[in-house]
Amino acid sequence: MRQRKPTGVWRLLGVLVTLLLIAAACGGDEGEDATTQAPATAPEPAPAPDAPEPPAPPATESAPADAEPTGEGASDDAGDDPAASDDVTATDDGAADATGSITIGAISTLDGPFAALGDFSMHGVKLALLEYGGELDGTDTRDGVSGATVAGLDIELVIEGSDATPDVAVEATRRMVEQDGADIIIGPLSGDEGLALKDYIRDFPEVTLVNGTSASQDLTLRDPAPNVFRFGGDGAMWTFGVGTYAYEELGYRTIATVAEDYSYPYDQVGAVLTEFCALGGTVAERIWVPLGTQDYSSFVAQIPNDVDAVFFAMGGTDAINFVKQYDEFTGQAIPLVAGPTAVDQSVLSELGDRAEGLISSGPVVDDSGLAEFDAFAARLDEVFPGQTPNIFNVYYYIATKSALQALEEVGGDLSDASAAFQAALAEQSWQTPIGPVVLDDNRQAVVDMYLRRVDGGIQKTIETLPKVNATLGFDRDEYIAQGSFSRDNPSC
Amino acid sequence: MAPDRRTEAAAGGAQVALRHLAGRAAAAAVGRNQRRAAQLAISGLLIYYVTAKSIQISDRSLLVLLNGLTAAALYFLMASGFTLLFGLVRVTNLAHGGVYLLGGYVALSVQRATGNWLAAAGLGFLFSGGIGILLYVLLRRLRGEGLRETMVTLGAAIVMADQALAHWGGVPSDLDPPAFLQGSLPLPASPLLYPKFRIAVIGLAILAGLALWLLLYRTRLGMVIRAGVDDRDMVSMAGIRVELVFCAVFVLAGGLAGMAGVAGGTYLSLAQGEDNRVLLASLIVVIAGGLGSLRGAGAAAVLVGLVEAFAQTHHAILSVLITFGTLIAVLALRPHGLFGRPVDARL
Amino acid sequence: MAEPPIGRSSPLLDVEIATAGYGTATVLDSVSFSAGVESLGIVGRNGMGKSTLCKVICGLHRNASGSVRLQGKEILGRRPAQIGRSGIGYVPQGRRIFASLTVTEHFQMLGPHRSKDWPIDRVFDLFPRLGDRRSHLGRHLSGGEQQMLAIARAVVRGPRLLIMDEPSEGLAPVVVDTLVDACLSLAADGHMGILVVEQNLHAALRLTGRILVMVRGAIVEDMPTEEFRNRTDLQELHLGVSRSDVLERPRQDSNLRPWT
Amino acid sequence: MRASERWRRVAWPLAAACIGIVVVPITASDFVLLQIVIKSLWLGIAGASLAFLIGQAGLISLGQTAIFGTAGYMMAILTLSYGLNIWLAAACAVASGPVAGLLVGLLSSRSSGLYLMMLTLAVGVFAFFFGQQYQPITRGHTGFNGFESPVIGDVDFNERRPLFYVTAVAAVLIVVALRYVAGSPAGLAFRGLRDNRERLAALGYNPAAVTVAAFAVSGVAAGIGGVLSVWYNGAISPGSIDITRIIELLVVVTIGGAIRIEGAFLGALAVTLLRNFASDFTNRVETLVGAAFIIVVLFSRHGILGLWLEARSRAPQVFESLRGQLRPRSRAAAGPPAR
Repeated sequence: MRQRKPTGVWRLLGVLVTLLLIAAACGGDEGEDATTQAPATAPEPAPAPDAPEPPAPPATESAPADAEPTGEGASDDAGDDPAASDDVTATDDGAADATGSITIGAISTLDGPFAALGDFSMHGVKLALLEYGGELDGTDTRDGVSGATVAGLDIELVIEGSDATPDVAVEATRRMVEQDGADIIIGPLSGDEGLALKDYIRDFPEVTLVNGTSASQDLTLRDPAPNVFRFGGDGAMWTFGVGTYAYEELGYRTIATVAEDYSYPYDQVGAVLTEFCALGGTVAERIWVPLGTQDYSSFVAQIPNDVDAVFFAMGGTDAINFVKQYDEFTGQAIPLVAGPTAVDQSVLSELGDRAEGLISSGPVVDDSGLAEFDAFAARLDEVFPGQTPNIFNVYYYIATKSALQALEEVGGDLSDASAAFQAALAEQSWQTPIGPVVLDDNRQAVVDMYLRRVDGGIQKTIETLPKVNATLGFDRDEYIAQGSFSRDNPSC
Repeated sequence: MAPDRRTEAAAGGAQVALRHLAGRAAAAAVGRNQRRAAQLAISGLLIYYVTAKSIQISDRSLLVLLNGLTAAALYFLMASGFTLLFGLVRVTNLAHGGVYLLGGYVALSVQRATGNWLAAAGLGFLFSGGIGILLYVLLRRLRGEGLRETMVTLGAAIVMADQALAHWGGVPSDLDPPAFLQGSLPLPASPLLYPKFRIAVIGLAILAGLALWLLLYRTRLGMVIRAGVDDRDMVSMAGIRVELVFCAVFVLAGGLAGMAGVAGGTYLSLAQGEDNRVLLASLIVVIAGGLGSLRGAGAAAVLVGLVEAFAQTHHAILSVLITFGTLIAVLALRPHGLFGRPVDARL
Repeated sequence: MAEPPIGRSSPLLDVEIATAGYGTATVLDSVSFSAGVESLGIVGRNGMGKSTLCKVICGLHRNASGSVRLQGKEILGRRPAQIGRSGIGYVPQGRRIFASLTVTEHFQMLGPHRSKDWPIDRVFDLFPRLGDRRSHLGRHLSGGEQQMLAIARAVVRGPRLLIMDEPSEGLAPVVVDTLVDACLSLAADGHMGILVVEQNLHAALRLTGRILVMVRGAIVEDMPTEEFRNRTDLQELHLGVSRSDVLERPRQDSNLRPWT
Repeated sequence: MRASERWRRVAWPLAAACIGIVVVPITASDFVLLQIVIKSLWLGIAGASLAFLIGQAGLISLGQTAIFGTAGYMMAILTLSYGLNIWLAAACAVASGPVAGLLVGLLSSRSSGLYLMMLTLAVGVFAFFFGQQYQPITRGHTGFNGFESPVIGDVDFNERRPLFYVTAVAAVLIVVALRYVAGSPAGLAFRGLRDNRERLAALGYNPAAVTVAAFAVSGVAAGIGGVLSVWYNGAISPGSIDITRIIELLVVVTIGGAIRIEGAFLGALAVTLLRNFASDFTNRVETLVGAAFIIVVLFSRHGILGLWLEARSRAPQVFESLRGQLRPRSRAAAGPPAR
């Protein structure tokens, strides 16, 4: 008698599941067009600016565009697209593509521990699109922007989230590239995601990846991909100048470092130590904290009593926990020097008074006085009330805007594997909210960094460090030869 | 001077403990109880190792001990409710971490609105208790089907985490401790301090433990709960509406998790992913201690907390491996945990 | 309400189970019998469905269809707590006393559910052993003590019908005798019916007035115990008890009076 | 008659699978083929190892990601760190699956039920942390990137269709093999473990040995799943075996239904579809996934597969007469007494 009750619900569930399966089948149907038509049209000269390129596996999105020459294909499409009810984006995209549109896919960490940073990133993307006539679809992070145009072409924004793991990032990106037909990808947020996406996107030369905030050096430093661009710094560049400042200005001779145990903090610690040790400083202890640790008390306890300062490199929750606990356990007896994201504006308000006076280096300061920065800050607050500039919204903004500017310059021409567009993108040189940017041969930005101090809850400039490059001013070959930073590299 | 004396005392204590253990291990070996001998030998080595290490940086050993106890306190708050719930209702509540997070977040909202930590803690406790009722209702019709109940709580955990993200966003945040628990106390013979609130958390866990003990061993409800842990069908057959007791335990477990969320949200912080982390820790504690055993939860909380603190201090990089390795070893040697009896944990 | 007279005319328990089982396996198939305020025994080999029958009556096994009425009220499909309150006491197979409660707590935990007729001293008069061990935990009791506790736990609620599943299982003959005596004295005042499932034929023969034989989920024989005692053919057929088994234990005819 | 019935039972699904292998790559788009079909297949293979443990042996293991990860890491380490021949590496990696399964089984051999679940959870989490922290072997948090699948002549397994054929054939083989094991005397012992550990012991089996054997068998499937996941992702990192993946595997098997091995593939497909397309309907994908999961579990004992079986058993007389064995159950469920 217990099994009797839920019959109705069961039936409903059955219907739901069936619908799902039908939806899946339709996805397949839609694909059928792509696979059967793509070979037929591939040899033809590209009829539309955004036509697919022969070497790449045909992207689903291109199917409708391809279909134009053959009436049969077009009618097929007309018949099938409505059926693909499970995938509204793809349908819209297909329709828009016929009249000429460009799809931008934005990926950031919308789930998991870095979800807040994902929100910030998307603010930056949307802000750039708003400058091109777009309007917000809604207030949620996953709500897109519609109506933006560049060179007369509509810009579609597709938003995907990951949870900061490479596998999920690749799948999300694959969805944007192959399902939604994204031409340009903005993102991702974290370092290892960036490396994974570099490998993926290399196989799609016509798609362009403009990095968000992934700060892995090897995104551009070693084995770069021709269609990957970074308009910001990497983890080491963001930390540039701190080691020297600590040695020369602050007079520290021995330091300890506390950092999360993965590649991004390795880069930060590596950059600090490279400078600091070159000047004659020594590192007494390198403490690596496993990711996912919340209670830093036992790690604070390992800091030797006799060091001059402690450099810490962390992000988000970890930074908050560390600073708070360091304060509680030591009363800040030994001064702290911070990594760039540990005192990023995105966590400053949560750090509160404890962050006052912390020295760090980084790309974003609040008092640079640049007109572009003030305009950006004002606009950000206007569109997303209460938001202030931080590394995530600024970088995603710069990435998106650079792409849009390059698109404008080439008139939205993405033919020939986006060759013209990528060339224009590589030539982008403009005054961003955080200073001028130009790209080097690896499509890696050379940008200004700032030595900064937390003062009154904002980052104030100590010194502007102009034109920091990917090798921190060292000889390129030597710098690359010393290998990726790791737990014990550099070995000073 | 002082450290030396403490070192000596510690060494002496360890020696006594070791001699005792060695004796028992030998006795067990003579008595052909090889497993027991192996267990004793392993614990002996562990004690020896820990002592040796704590002498090594002796001005930090008190701190490490306190850290271990603080962690243990948080784990105990989580684990006690979890173990009661499992013991009585046979539900492996994988949403326990979600309750922790939501309890903490509700308290955070209340504190932001009122500025009062105690009010925040109280409401966090009540809210989590309310979630306990919701879970109870959700699981009612699956009673007795352990695996399906577990799966439903897993689904609930996924929903809770996402709802927490939707309502409180991903920005990590923390509660401010009440004024009288702000600041730190100096640690003797060490340049380091110890935050008052952490000590209060240890106190809170001890209080909660005492209250639970009184409830379980000094009231009729407690008798019914214990009887239900042993055999809930027989409690039903005694005419007692065991469902009401179940509901009460759901509320209690939820409330305890919420309290842990408030405490953890104050001395650590609240963020996405915390639910899984805390859930994992409390699962470890509950299982290592033995399902349904309050005493076991207490002992295992202390064990896990201390092992974690020592491992983090002395082998930072491999600390998590040591913690989980210990758990695996405990469970492989004692499949029902330290204090567990072979209860029917069939799913 | 007047006490129903002893006998089968006004059944205390009326069972008509169509089927019961686990998943797709049927364990009980068309079981139907009535019991008055009498002492009724169910015998049969292992796996014939006797324990399942007890559980179905008590509401502990819910995959069953048909009807079970206690004093005319349908109880099949009710929750065990309701069934317990409506007047059934259950002494399960394997005793299942509360391992972590003391003997006294077994009675205290019942609170208002304990019958006023059963002050704790009366329990200890019935089972003096339990009185000696009143502050011991359930898990520290011997098998016989545990069985006494299980019976006492069911009885102190003042049930109309006491269901016992294999009460003599795993106990020494001497202990079994003690238990049987206690049960006989319990039933002596004629207020309580007893339904006992037994493998131990001796205990069953001593304790009951009527015997049902269960084979593969169905009742195949129903006769007074006196009659069954002499039907060694049936005993052999349905229980696999050979004549020598029965004779193994010296007969104490004075004790072998049927319960009436 | 029995033989023919048995044959029919095997033949239909096998024929369906063969048709699927032929038809799917023709009809599905590249994206659907890779991200839905192949993903579901390898996730299903990993799930099948768990479905086998749960459905056949009653062992709810959360340590399958450890086995899966061992094989995956083995694949990556042997080729990327040691430059071993890719086929040799693949063979070693697949072989490491049952070995890892054996180890997990040995650790859990004395546990059962919930304790086993938790012990294996600890093993799974240990594997994750090992991957994350023990850098000399595992390269830490970053893990291995840039894995290239093998190429034989013109057949490049980095391409989607070859990868599909490999994965699909592996999936079919695994289903056949696991069903074969389930039908063999060993399968009887496994079910004995599931239904009644004590009785199994009374029958002269050693439950611990049976547990270890079940884990080793499941390790084969998990190992193959792990290797294929590396071929699919071209990478492996601790993120591939973290706690969310542990949970995902459990969700896959539960949604699909562990009652049969095939349920895992159904569950994998459902989860993959949800993850890929749910964001078109809602901004709160995870809530949707969680809620869908709760609903399936609440209303079906054996996931989607259970719904299907139930629907079939309720279907008109035609089916009723064909599947007589389901009748007692529906009669038992016929409900309250007539009077």
